[in-house]
Amino acid sequence: MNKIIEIVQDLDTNKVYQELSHPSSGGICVFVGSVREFTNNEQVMALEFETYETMALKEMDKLADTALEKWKLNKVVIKHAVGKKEVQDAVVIVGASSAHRSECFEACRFLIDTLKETVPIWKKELFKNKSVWVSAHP
Amino acid sequence: MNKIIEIVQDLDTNKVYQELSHPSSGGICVFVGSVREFTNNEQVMALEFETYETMALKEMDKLADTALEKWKLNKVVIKHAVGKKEVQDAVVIVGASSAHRSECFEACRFLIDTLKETVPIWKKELFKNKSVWVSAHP
Amino acid sequence: MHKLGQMDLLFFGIAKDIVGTSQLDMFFGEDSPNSVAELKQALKKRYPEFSKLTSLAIAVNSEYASDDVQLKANDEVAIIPPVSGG
Amino acid sequence: MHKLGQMDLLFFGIAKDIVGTSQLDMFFGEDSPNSVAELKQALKKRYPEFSKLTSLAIAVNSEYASDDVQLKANDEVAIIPPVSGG
Repeated sequence: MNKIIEIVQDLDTNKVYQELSHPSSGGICVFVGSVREFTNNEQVMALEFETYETMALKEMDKLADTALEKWKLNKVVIKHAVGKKEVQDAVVIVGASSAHRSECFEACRFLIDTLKETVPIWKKELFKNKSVWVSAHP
Repeated sequence: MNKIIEIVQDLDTNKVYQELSHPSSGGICVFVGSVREFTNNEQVMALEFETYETMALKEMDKLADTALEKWKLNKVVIKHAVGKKEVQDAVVIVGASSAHRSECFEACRFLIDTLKETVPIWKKELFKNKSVWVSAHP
Repeated sequence: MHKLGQMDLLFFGIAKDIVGTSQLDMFFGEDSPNSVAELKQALKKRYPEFSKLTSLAIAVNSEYASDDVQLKANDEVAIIPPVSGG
Repeated sequence: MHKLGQMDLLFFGIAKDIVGTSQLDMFFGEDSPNSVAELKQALKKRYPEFSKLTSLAIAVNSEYASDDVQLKANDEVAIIPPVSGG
């Protein structure tokens, strides 16, 4: 299988290298998104992720297929966490492996940029005295 | 310490996420270079890496400093393996973490591109009936 | 099966907060929306908060649906406020 | 300390294969090179294989040295053929 698509409670960043490794790949590029402590100088206590899972998995699968069509890739990984995540926790992992490094870098960047635009996952920032659904309002 | 520079016998890809994780980082980008089975349709048995270690560590350190000056990064990792490496083995790991994803992607690409140009490490491709120092001849 | 003028809807993220539940069998009566465009209009009329969002999308059977898509009985219809994964 | 006209050199990668060793106390006699440029010339004269390489660099005390750098006794001088890490 050349793509691994998952929505899980907790992400295991250790597995991703083995999952992307391939005898025809000389390059592996991985992006991990994690919880930052401050947003606009306000301290974030935690993030809460919610998803429309059946649709999100479909959109992630389409995203992997698009990357596999656009670039010559041997493996693609797209994983997202759900539930409450604390500072430094991993919330998303995307990665690709290819014969040469340009392809995996470009594909990896495309995967995270497009995931943020199309996959039905919602993030709520929990501050000390309020909580905000990210991007909901202009 | 915001940079980790190492030349080692065997690379441990599992540690790199923890090493790059930082409370102010929302993005971590990692590139792993690994041994490919075929070069120009010829089967590679193994790669053999040799280094001028004192100088290589100095050059890797300069490279990390240049990236830390060019982009707003919280952590930088540059590691290279030496000795004999087989198909799918990791030979190099570079990575960076930053508040936003653009910086870590650009820095990660810069690290691997520049490492390949400046760091005194030499790679010999071992084929069935011959061996070749990569890039030695035009 | 749905009764006439009635529609089962799924809500996520801030949309869930606006209507106060993640699933709602909404009664529209004679104004029952036939298309995605009509559904958006009906929602904004009933819950003005939807008009304040950065964007509002509708998924039919877990696929993004454009305004002209017609809604059929038994479609799974979901209200998709601005996504913010990653 | 080095004797007059003698120079201790480190060789790596294909440079090591060309001279047959990783370290060599090379005797140049009266032609002893004073600068990086002269050292490159002397090496290419003695080992024509060096002229066939994609590039040839010299490191003095583990730093890349440009052609005009003067060589001093006790400098650590290394012959750097085209690098190919990663």
